[in-house]
Amino acid sequence: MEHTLLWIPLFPLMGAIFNLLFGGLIKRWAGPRIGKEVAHLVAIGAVAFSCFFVFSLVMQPGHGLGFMHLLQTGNLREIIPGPGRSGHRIVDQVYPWIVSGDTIVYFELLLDNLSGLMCMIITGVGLLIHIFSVGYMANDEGYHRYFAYLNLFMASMLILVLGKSLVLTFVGWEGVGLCSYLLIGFWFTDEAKATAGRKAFITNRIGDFGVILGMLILFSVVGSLDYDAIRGSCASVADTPLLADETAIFGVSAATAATLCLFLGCTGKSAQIPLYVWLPDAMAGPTPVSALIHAATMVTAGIYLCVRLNFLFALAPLTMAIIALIGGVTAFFAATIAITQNDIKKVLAYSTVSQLGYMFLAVGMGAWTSAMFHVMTHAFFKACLFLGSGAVIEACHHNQDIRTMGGLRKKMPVTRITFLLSCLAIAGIPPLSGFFSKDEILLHAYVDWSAWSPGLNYAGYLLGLAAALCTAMYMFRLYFLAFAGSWRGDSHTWEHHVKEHGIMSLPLVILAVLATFGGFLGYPHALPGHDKLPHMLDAWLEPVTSISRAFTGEYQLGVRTQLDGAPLWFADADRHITAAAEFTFMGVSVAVAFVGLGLAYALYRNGPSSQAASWAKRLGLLHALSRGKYFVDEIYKALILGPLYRLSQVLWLGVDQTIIDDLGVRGVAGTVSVIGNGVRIWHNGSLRRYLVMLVLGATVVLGSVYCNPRVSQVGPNVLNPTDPGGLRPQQGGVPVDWSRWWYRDADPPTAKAPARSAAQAPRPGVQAPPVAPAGPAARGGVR
Amino acid sequence: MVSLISPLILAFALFVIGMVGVLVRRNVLIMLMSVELMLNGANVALITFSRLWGDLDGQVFSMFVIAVAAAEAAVGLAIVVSIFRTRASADVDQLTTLRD
Amino acid sequence: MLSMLQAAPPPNPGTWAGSEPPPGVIARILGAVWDAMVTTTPADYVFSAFAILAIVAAIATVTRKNPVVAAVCLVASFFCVAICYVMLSATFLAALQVLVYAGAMMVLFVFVVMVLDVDDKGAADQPRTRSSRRGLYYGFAAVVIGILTWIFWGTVTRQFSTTGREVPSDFGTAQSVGRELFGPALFAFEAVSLLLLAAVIGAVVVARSRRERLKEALALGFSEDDMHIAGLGAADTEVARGDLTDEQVRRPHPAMDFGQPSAGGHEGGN
Amino acid sequence: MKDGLLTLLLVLPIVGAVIVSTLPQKETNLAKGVGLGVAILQFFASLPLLTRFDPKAVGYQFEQNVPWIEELGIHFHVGIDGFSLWIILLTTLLTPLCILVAWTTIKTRGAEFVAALLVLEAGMIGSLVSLDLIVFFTFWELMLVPMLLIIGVWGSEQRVAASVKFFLYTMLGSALMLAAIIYLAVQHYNASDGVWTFDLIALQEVILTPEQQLYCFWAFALSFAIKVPLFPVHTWLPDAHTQAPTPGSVILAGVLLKLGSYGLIRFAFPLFPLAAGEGAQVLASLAVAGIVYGALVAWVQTDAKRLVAYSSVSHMGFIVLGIAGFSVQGLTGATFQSLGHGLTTGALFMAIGMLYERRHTRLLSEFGGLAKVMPWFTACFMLAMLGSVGLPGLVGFVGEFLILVGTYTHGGLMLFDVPVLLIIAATGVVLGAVYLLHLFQKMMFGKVTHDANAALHDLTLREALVFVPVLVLIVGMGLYPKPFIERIDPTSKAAVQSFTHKRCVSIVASNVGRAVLAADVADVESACAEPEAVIARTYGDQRVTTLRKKAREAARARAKAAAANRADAEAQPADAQPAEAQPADAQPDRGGAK
Repeated sequence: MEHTLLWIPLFPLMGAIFNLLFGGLIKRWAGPRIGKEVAHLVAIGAVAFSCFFVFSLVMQPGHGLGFMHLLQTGNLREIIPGPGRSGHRIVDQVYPWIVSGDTIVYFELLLDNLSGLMCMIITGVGLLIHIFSVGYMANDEGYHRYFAYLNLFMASMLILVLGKSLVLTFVGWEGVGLCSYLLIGFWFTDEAKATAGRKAFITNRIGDFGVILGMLILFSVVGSLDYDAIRGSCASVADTPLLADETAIFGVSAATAATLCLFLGCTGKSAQIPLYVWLPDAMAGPTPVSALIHAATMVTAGIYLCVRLNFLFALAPLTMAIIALIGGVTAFFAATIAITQNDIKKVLAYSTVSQLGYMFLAVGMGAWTSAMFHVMTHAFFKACLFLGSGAVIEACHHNQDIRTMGGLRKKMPVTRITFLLSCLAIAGIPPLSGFFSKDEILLHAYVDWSAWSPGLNYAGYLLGLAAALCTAMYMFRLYFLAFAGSWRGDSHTWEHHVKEHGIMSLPLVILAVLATFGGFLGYPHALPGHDKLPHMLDAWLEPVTSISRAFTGEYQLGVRTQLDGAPLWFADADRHITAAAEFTFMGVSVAVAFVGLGLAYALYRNGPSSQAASWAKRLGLLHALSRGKYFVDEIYKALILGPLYRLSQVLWLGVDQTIIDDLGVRGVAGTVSVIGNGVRIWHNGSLRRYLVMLVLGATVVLGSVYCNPRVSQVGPNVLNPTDPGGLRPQQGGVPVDWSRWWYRDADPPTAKAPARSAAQAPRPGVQAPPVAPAGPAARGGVR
Repeated sequence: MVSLISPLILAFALFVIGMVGVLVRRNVLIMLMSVELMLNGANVALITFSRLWGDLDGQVFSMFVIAVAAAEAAVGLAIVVSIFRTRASADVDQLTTLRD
Repeated sequence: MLSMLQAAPPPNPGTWAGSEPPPGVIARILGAVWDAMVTTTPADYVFSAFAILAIVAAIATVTRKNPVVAAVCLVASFFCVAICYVMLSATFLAALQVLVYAGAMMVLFVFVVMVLDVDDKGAADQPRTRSSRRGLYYGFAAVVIGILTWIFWGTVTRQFSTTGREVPSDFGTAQSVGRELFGPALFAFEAVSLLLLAAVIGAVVVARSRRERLKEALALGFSEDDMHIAGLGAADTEVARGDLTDEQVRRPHPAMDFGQPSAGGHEGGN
Repeated sequence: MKDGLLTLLLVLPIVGAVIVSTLPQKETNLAKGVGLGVAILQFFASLPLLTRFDPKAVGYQFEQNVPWIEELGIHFHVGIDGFSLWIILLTTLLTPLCILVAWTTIKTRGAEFVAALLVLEAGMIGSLVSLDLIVFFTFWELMLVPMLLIIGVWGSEQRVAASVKFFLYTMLGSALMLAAIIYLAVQHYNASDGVWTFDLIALQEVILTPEQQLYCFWAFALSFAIKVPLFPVHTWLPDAHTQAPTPGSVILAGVLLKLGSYGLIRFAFPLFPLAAGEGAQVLASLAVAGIVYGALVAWVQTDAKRLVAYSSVSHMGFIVLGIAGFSVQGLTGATFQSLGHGLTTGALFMAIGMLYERRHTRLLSEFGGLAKVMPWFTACFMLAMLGSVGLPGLVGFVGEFLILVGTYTHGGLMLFDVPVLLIIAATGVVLGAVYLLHLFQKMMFGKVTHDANAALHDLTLREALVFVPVLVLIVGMGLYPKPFIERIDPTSKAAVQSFTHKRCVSIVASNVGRAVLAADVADVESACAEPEAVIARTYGDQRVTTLRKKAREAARARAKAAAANRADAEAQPADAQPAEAQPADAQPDRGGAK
């Protein structure tokens, strides 16, 4: 096929269009059952196709990225593309999209290691979630519309990831925002859900505002938004235009300005501190949607963008510091909120925000690979958790309050096991994937160069640890309240409704397996058997992040050293982390995880206990704050939305109605009628008054004509022979040039000598920046 | 050969007197007569300049002025007569029906 | 008369070259008057006399209370002006003046005055304009006349030579004016004839008697309002409308309708 | 035939109007049918404009120059180029759709309505094609009369007040413009000592003094600002829209507003370049204020049509910002955005009109939960709304992107502190989503509050027929805008070049003290060889990013050179790479800047 990559996003798009246009018609003609069959077959088929296509491209030996070679030869070290070997990439230029002046934007797709990894996650997890949705949405009448939106989301996400230029990524970016709006507000008849959808879209839009500004800055400096062009201009730190002082904006270098704007977009999309408010409300959508969009794929778009432009972000130490700080704070802040939530999906939502905070902490520290590693593992266990909660909610007849659940382990064994495994993974218990990725992030948080000072390292590390503690705590609180103890809900649901659906369990199992063994993709150096199982992900992403790692001096990444280059306690001479250091860090994080688990076990092992209630009372204020989500929504509404609404009211009623309409338009009409009335009094019918007016008028006209010297001063003055006659307006004896009445100088301008002929040279002052051309006009223009 | 300054003075005087007559007097007939005077003033000036430049056009034109004056007097008097029918007084101030 | 004014060679301003002081403006005016008196010919005297006579007559027509006296004075004024025309060698026009103005129009005026038996009693009841307004009106009059004299004087002192050009002997006679009239000004002549025709018809139509207008109105089927507008309203409705005072209705002025006997004693048919 | 086409496009609707108005009064359907036929004929007659339009050619095409009033040098000179081509096609597309919509909306006096619409179409096309100022002014005024009738006769409650306000607002502006046109012609008469002409191309040669340019420019700009509705003079638009019948609103929003921005590009800026350079900052500030103001005020509206009207104020602000920057991308983006806005806002008005037809009310509180009742209608409405919000992949985004890019990178010659303008303009993107989603949610989502809403029928065939072409274009132009842009781009490139050159000539000739022809200005070539530099020197450096642009290009060149030699250092024997895959490190030339 001529266009190799175009088919990946195109198939889900076509699936979406088919379902949207014909889903309803088929349902009406062929009855609901067949309608459902056709809808989900088309949807799942499309996603399955693009998933198969992605894996085949990634795995093909020569053509692909050498993954298949791995399975055949079994020897990992030899075939993984080493640092020297340039990574494979497939570029598919479909057609020139916007070509105007020197702006050229192609609809161009790129599959390289990074986007390959992301595509695999998206299509893989997406496929599983599509399958899960068949069960979850079985009796929903908007079935075909749901699958259409899900396919549209897959298409937009794939365009976002495969896009070769920032503009294409932005297309996917907004497409994904639209789909999350549609899916969150899927059951739009409920006002709250529709408002949640709108809130998500607008918050994302605020983020997009940042992305647009970032794109503009990059475009003006680099000349094109193509990733290769940006990479080319960032290649050498010494003479990159991004850091040149001519291109500085508001005092910061262009790179910093652009990355700050882009990061604003990432906070919007990946729900970080300022703009995370939409994610908890996004739980209003169906649970598979939350699993797919708000756990696995969309929210990681921010991290993908940062890693994709790692060379740009590396050039902006200020932004890296801000990212790390915000990441760490978000991780801890969201984790504290999650502890006291009672809605199963809210807990998982805040857990997602917290885990994303981890990823941004890694990005902030320049540890691109560990960020992507955590993206992957998080996708697995968070998707599994969400789908598990979906199964639980379906079982508890759409009741999401964990206080009314309990004891589900008896009736839902598969869900329980998968849920337990995912909880262990996210808590960071050793053999599972969460431990490897989170530990690596914490390690890099402490070990790597940070943009400001070691202080940021310590802060990042401590915040990460605290968040890890809270994570373990709330996850197992959730697990025990839901599965352990006895059923606290009404008995009727318990007897009839609580059971497991076969089709829903299959994806759960697969995801649980992935969550368990996913960690071995990033096997740490310190552990035994490292030679047989190298840190594959590191090697895999090496070509993408090679440039930023090569930076030296102020933009140095990687393990930090003393000022004079001497290694610190955790590193050896050639800046590799010693095995001992790694073990200590692992030990600390495992200990923290078990402490969290123990706490949860103590308090909630068989349902809500009195100690939990007493602790809650003792930490009264903290508990209330956390339960109320620190009232961030209320603060936003009071500080931003309220005043903005009042301002608009004032603008409309005040400026538009009164100032412009009443004073301006009606005012002018009013004055005209007043003048009209004034004149009307004169005509009182008396003939003689008219005659007098007539005569007066005639004489005034005659007199004014006579004032004209050309009429009166003709011929010699009989009385005063010395009077020369002729035209001579006198003022101080010098003729006045009345044609320039707008003069600004004190005395009126004298008529210049006959205007200098055009032939003369332009004004001498043209060379030096002269006063702008004489006259108020030019001077009026502010210089 | 009379010098031509005094006829101009005569014309000016006649004109001014006629104008004052029209403005001041309230009797319609007197006003009509004053208009005649003004026209006569104009005629004198015309003839003076005709004589000054030796060009007969002045006189031809003044003849037309006389014709027009006649027509105007005729119609004026007709109106006065018809007004008299209703108002029984020649006071021009009462004639305000066309006011609004 | 003004030639003397132009004759004196102007010494350059500011320096007093000549023996006696440079003549001031007033000195120059007096000089001119003296010069005029010295050089005037008998014809000037005659002309001035008749001019003054015409002006006096004009003032008389304007100031007399009784229109008849005014009409007669106007006729006198026209005669004097006719004589002035003769002095200005416009003999045909002098004849025309006498014939048309004095003869025809003034006769018409006197005729109308007599027939309508106009008297200025009506004007009496109108209050004289209040003194505050009179001041304003005099001010207006002063301004207007001031501007006119300023213009007159400005032109006269500037552009005027005293004597006319040499003219052929038959200048201004009926023959030359006639040739001029029926030559280039033929079209104007025809237009004026049309104008006169229109004026005549207009006069006749406007001055129709009440009875004829009433007959015509009824023929056309005027409504009550149309009758009022045409001034033919029946007595009672006019009073109702407040247009005529009942006194006027009871004692119609003789001219109200020619058909009735005039109040002033002589039978109708005025 | 090629050059007679424009005159045909003008004559056809007027003939149609005459035919329609002569038809017997009773059969309105017959009149509407004939009207529709003429409009569709007009559309097909305008297609050769597109097929035979040569994108490469610079200057005017389909030109026709017939002397009209010889003494005053007024010629019936018509011609089109990239700027006016697409707006004409939009007009000929929207008019038949409006007549189709009017089929049921207009009950009384249908024949006159169709006649008025056709005359309006002739007026609009006339203004777009005319290259002679007096001919332009005639059509400019001709346009007002039918619009006045459409709003005044077939509008809703306070229609007369709204139509009078609309008429007087525009008349005020155009009166000043007429004065400026005549002044310009007189200056040309003096400068070329004795040649009367009102031809646009000839008048562009006249270089007025700075003061003259200032007054004339602001006379033109005020007239076009009122038409565009720029921020302070926009209050006629919401009234006109709320009171106008649906087809009236569609045409008003679709085309009439674009004539304001078209006028700025065609007349105001090229004729008075020096004053345009200095006035651009004021226009841009007003435009940006208008974007935010329109968006905020739209958010609090209770009447759907008034909300969309204020959204037009906001979108047109964007277009004027693109023009004020007067960069190649800016102009192309502005023209493209005016097309997009015409389609999206036209579709929105059609939708609201259909609801008005069903429920005879426009208040948002009256609607709710329509998505369940009218799914297809909701889908069309959402697509139009997303296009209007500027979702990438639809028509709104391309225009906005080009305007923002053009103004930021090349706006320096005209505007100063461009980043601040851009930041405020970009908030328009966010606010746009706020008020349109507010509208969408209030009407479509939530439960069916009013029982009357429950019984509403979904799109009829006729309504669907009206929506289809507009929605296809909204999506098509968003995905593949190349054919549209490649016909606009050469024209805007030429426009920018000639504008900069003339601005430099104006600066050089500014001390002459009187209007002079461009040819007579001494040594123009040497002084204006490098127009940007001259402008930069005159207005001082901080206003101009040109010098900075030079520095950026130098830095880019250095970076490219460094990358090139680094690539050679790294180049080992490239391992087996499939032919069509792009070699990783070879610096893709098209990526880098020029």
